[in-house]
Amino acid sequence: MLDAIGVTSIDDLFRPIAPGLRAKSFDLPDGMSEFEMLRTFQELAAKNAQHLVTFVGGGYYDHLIPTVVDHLTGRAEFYTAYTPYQPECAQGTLQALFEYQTAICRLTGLDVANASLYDGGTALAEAALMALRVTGRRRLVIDGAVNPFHREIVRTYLANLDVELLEIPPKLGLEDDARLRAAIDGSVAAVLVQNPNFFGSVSDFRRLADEIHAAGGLLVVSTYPVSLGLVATPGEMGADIAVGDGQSLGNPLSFGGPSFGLIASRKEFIRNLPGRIIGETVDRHGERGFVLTLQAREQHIKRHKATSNICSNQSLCALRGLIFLSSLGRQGFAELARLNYDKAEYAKQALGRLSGVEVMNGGATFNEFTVCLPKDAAEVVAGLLRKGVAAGVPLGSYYPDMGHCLVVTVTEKRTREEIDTFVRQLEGALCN
Amino acid sequence: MLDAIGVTSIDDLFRPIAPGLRAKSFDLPDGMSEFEMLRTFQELAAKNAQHLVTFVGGGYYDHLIPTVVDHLTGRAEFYTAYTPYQPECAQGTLQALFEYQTAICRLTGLDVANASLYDGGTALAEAALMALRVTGRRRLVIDGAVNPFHREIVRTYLANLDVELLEIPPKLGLEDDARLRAAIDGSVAAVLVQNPNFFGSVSDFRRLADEIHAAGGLLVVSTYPVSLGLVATPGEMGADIAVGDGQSLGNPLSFGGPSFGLIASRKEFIRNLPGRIIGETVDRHGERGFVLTLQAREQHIKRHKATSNICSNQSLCALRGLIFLSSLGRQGFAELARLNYDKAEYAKQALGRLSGVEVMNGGATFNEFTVCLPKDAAEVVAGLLRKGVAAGVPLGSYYPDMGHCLVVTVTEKRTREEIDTFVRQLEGALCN
Amino acid sequence: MQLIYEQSIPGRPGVSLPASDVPPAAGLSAELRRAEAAVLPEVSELDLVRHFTLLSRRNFSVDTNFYPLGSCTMKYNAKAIEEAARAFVPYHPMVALLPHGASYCQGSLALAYELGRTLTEITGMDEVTTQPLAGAHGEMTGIMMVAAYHRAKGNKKRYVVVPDSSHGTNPASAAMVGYEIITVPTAAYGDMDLERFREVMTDEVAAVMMTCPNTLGLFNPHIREICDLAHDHDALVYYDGANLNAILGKVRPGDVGFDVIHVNLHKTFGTPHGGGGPGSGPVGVKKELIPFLPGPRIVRNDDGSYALESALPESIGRTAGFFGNFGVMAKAYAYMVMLGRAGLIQVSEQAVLSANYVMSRLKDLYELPYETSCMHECVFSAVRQAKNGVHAIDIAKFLIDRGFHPPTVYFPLIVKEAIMIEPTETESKETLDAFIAVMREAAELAERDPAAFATLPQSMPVSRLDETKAAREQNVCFGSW
Amino acid sequence: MQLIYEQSIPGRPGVSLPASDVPPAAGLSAELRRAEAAVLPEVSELDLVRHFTLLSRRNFSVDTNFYPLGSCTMKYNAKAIEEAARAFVPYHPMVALLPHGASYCQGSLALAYELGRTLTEITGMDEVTTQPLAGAHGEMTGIMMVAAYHRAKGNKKRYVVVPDSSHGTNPASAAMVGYEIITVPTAAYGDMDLERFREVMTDEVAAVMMTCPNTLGLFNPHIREICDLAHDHDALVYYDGANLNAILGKVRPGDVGFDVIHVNLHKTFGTPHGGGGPGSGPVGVKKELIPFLPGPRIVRNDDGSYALESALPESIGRTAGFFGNFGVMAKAYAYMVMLGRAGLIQVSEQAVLSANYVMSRLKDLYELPYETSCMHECVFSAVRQAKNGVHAIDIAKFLIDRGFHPPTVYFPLIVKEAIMIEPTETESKETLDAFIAVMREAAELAERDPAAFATLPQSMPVSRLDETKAAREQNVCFGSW
Repeated sequence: MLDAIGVTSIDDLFRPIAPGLRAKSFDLPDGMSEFEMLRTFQELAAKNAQHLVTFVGGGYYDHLIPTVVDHLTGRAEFYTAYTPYQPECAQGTLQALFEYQTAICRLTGLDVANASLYDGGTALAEAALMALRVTGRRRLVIDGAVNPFHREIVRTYLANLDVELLEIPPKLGLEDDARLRAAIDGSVAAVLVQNPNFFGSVSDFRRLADEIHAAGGLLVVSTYPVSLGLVATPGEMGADIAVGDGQSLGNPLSFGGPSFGLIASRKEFIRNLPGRIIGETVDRHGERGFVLTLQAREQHIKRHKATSNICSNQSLCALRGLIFLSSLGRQGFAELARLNYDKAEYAKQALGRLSGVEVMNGGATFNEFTVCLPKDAAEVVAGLLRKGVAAGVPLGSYYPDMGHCLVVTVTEKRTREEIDTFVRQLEGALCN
Repeated sequence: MLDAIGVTSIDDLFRPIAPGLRAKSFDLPDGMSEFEMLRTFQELAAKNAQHLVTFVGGGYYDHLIPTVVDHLTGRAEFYTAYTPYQPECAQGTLQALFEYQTAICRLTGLDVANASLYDGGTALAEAALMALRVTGRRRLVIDGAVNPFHREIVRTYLANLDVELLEIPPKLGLEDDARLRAAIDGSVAAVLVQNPNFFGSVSDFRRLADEIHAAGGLLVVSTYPVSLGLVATPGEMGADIAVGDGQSLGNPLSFGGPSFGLIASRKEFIRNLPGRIIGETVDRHGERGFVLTLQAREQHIKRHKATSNICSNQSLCALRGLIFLSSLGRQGFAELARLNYDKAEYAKQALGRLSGVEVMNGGATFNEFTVCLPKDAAEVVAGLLRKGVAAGVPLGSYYPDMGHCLVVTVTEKRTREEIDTFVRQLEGALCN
Repeated sequence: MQLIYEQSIPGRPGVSLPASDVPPAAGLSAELRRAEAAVLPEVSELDLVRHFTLLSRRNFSVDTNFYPLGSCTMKYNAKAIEEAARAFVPYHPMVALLPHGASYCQGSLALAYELGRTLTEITGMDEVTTQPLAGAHGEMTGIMMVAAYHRAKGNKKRYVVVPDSSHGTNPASAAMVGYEIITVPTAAYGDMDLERFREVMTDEVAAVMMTCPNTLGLFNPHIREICDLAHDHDALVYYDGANLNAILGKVRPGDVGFDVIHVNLHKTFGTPHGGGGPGSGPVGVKKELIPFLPGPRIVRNDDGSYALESALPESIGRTAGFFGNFGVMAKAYAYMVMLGRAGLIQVSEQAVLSANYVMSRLKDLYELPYETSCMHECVFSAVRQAKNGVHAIDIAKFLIDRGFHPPTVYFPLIVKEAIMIEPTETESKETLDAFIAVMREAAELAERDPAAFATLPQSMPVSRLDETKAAREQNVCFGSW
Repeated sequence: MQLIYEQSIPGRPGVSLPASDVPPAAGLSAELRRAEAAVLPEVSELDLVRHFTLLSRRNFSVDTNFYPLGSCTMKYNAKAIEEAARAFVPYHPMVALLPHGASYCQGSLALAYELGRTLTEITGMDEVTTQPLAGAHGEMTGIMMVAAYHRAKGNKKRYVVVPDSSHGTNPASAAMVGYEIITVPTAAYGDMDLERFREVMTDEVAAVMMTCPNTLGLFNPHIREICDLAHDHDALVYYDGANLNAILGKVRPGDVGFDVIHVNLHKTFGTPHGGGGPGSGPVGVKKELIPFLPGPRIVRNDDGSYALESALPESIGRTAGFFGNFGVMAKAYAYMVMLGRAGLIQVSEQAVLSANYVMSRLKDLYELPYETSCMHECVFSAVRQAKNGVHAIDIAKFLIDRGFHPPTVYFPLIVKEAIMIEPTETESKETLDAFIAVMREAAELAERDPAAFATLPQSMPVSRLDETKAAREQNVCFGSW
């Protein structure tokens, strides 16, 4: 090969790089075989606590994943392909993502969806930016009951822009959107809410939707997709844009990633959607096929005028979501939501019966709920961790006046026995 | 569907079965979802002792398996296909098995190989039957140093046939084929030996080959394929038929199965090979393709006159073997053998230095060897098992006069640290 | 496509091994060393992956194509059972055979034992060995036990009787055990001719081997009579379990009078076929044969623990290395656990329904040699098409081009131009309808343009292959080495 | 091929869930319940598996095809790294954020931390955040830190400068942070025009974003000068790591003067692209930017344990949910651990060798807009072929029919009829030669019979697709629901 190039050594090829620019250090260990590497990794993983029984959520959920999801997503042709820029040899990815978009539309009750964003929090930030573009306004109202991490991401995204973000402190225990509605005026681009919210409460946002629409703004609903097997959709609630984190749809916990962000909107906003969109079309012979469409919104064409800078998305995770939803099917997915609902209700009632423990949510909840303890929740959680149970998310770090509150998550994976044990453990922790 | 058939219920379809023939019982548990099943299985597996450090072999070996082996064998098109009876839509399996046959020929130094048998022991039995067919004789001589399980399988296979099987007791410590050679006469169809033998000894069988050939019989060599990265091949030794267990070529321990039996022979015996054989040919356009060939030897054509009753073989395990060998490659496979050799030599020397411990093998060994202890070996092994180490195979159950002997296996997976610890543990066990 | 050997570049490294942590030992002497390293492929990991990935795509398989092979039960293989079996991958079988070793393998032993118990209930037998590694291996093991039984009783037996519709493995397995074979023809009603059977049934018969439903997909109404007749001569009756998928929960061979049975876990119990194996062929026996079961046997102690029993004086001995194709057994057991009682019954009901549906929708165009309601498979004959020169094999190639794996067309030998269809319970009605449509299309084309079949298939990587050349040249290993 | 929705049969059950072990709770009130269950596919598991298995086969991929996409580094993805990442699948990220939770996640935190340390050494930076989820996300995160830096110093900045050869994400990311963009043209020598750069470089410039080697595959000889010039105006210099595969162990952006860098783990460090993601885009910074890193930060205590630091008053805040695309990070770290120092250097050497080899073998037939020795990729132009009416996209379709994924043909925008080839270090010479042969064949056909390209590709499931129709009709969701 060197001969063909006309050089005598590989070093010659690096000659354009002046000696003064060369690396001053490259102090890395020697390589190892895959067997040694795997042993190292397994030893490392073993340093994590094993077999914690987990009642924590906070945006990431411990759900069952049918074996087919791994099996099918692992197909090399999906796994090792790139972005489907050459559609004729990428129909696999393209059709799958079209099917994914369809699933997201049907879940959220909205018209159009993209082919995925990074995660739930960044999807909310993108929705905020999208609402600003659509309305041309510079003010946003966000419910304090939105996941605090997601709110922080929105703040980060908006920090350098000339935009005002109004955070409405949550009113735990009395899910009332009055304070949100009070913040609406003709300058508000959108109200951003979450359903079920960070405390687990399920709300009816129809009145809020009507009022923000009347004021010329949009309603953005961040949703937890498993709840959509049971709970009224963002579309039914009147949302213009829905977002969410797709992790719970067939993506493992994996210490926080990768998952995917879903986004859907009313049809009229399609040109303002960020990220890739797959569209149906036909080929020269009239055969159905799928392509990346409306690419003129995207960075590789529009550069700094693009709707977003996103390029790589989370395709494979979205594919997992599609396969997950397809494997459960219409009934199975509804059943999954119901299982989550029933198990959490069981736990909520059991915890609510403990002396000194108060369930804070005034109305309905879905698979998580907030209890107030007679003690500092952080201490209780730390104590229970030592017993092998992750009891929930103590709220003190996120809502300084809620130091005794704890958000408890119960998915379909928690058995009645685990719940009963947990209730006893918590009771014990409160006695000490 | 019932309408199309013209019946009103599924029960109608079972009407040909008289009520008196119906099942008297079918008392099985209710079914469960895959998630509950997997939990059950994981709990069951956890009842096995975890993390035993293993120095046992006895025909099954704890070797490294490159990740690609699982990945590629898991391709659904290989995994869920049937026997390649329709060659046009089975070229994947057919070409892979042709490549496998080639690998086996090259490993063993023989001309032809089949597409796999069940395991090493049944392959030896098939080789014995094959030798009887080839020579038309009714006597076989088998070395007592052949794996006792394999000898038992040969005995079982021959038990109902009018064949004499002469077992020559092994002479541990002095690998001398004199007694085998003394048993040869003009009535012997074949001598069956193993190399390395059950005690780990590597032998030169050239003289034995010459003498059995001179007497008109065959030499059958059972081999441990990993040794063929280093040790002279059955072909070089003059064998007419080679067999072996393919487990160590990329098949996991899996509590004893599935693995595969390999068999290869000199070209002239091809019509007497048992099992499926893949042959190269061309299609109508002259393109290369592969088919099942010489099927007239097989049971589905020849019925009771077939060379064997085998139908299902161990294709997928043979494919694992091929991918394993291809992933290591020529040099890597030689290196693997060398690692096994070196580690076992290290352990052999270390154990040999222990007071009262004697290495029994007189000559060379490959990755296992036999030590004589100053105590009953079964007791020592039972004691060390409690400490988490499987110290080797005590010989008392198989050779009543060798109750103090232990076959120790050391593969490339055992680290020096594990070996050193084991040596200390054994030393400790001998002191008590 | 190139062979992996043709892509090999001498010196190119593959997967690397851990560096040695022990000193190099003195080598083997020259006469014990191989002269040259085996010429294995030398390819990069990428080229290896690409080769086998592309190679895999040259196969039809259940996961990509409807695969209605008769007598093979190509049902869907649930992916969860793979995960289940993976849990048992790390365990060494020899540990169980060490002194007190069984206590270190309680999970694995429990699985094998409970699988056996489940199979006894499903088949109506008294005891099961999981040791046989495939169906034919099970047959041989079963007939060896028959031989041991007769030997123990001092019976002088010489023959094994099989119907002419039987699988080739039946006579082949009996021959492996030293028996001579008597083949009984099939009567016009599609089952073994009862009169002819009576004629051959003598005291010299060791066993009768039956498949029921048989390979024509028919349930033999005389099956109990046949068992009784055999027993009258102290002959044992062997049940070939290849077609067990038809009768789960409906009929138990043990109840009917069978003495020995093998079960194909890879057919009835949903484990993948892997391009021809591995299978697993556990054998069930009635009480009288228990002493002859191969060893070591897995037993359950009174305290609920599991142990190995090796002192079995009357055992036929080992027929395989350890406890059977354990990985396959684990998958099959996972399948049974998931389906449970009702699920297994539904398997057979749905399988029989599907086969009858296909039969009912094709019988106007294809000849039914034995017209009756079938069980889980149906056998047509292409004799009508063959008159135009279109043979069963031609129809098979037509199907390949349409994305369907052909039914079995070389078997059963007693049906000319056989087309043996087993749709299985896991295929949807939509798939069956699509298959039926293409079968009907083939029949119409055979009328309209029979010559069109000659060049099929056209959509595969290769067209029809020259099998004669393959058999003549016997090129079974690449190149010289 | 049918959509999965078109195969759906109402009422058909899919994968079953565990039965509930708790009593059914009182339901939600009507206004909180969805009116109708979402119309998701209702297919059997077999039909599901067959659908997605067949669908997968309608893709080209690295494991099946050479994929020489420029700027994308489609190298082989070792299977062992998947196994490595699997070890970390069960762990919940929130546990780390619970009181004292870090001590329950020491393995995961160690991995993320050590990956970061490795990246600082590779890039010559002082600190790394692994939080960004993709390259563009890293760019945005990096520019946000730049903005925070200037804000903290009271600098008034308005512009970000990019060369016209830059990736579209560079200006798009800067715009997300509120900057205006100044684009500098490329000079005839193939790099950003230094004179023009000097003209735009004022005190109002916040950052200069450079790709080096740039998207033409060329290493900018003035790179230090550019950094110095920027620094003179207290502008920071951003290194787009997309092309890092060219210079591992050869150049460290931190040594040259860059202040911020993002690394595409899915390009340089061998993790699979998954049809467009997930990627991972860690960002490295020099000391002066450390206070602005997103939180929570993973730190190493003196006792060797790992902890989270959340009290970061100057931090830009979270840019993503947790600690990044951890699964991708684990794979990339596994890749680095396997290759080690020498292996990573060899990566770049081999990648550059391959690109130069392809360039040298094709430059007689294809125009080289900037002729020089290239780094890890080379950019041709099909202008010569375009004269005959054969455009770069036509050559791309020719390649598809021959089993090669086309090079990048829509980028860089500054090259007409661009053909951007990045062969990567994992492809063998034999594959490169086969690709070269087909590229030469295309050039010859473009001379001989240019019209032949119009109907390509012909071997794919679909021929050329009507993109205008797609954009017009905006059919992005199946059916009405």
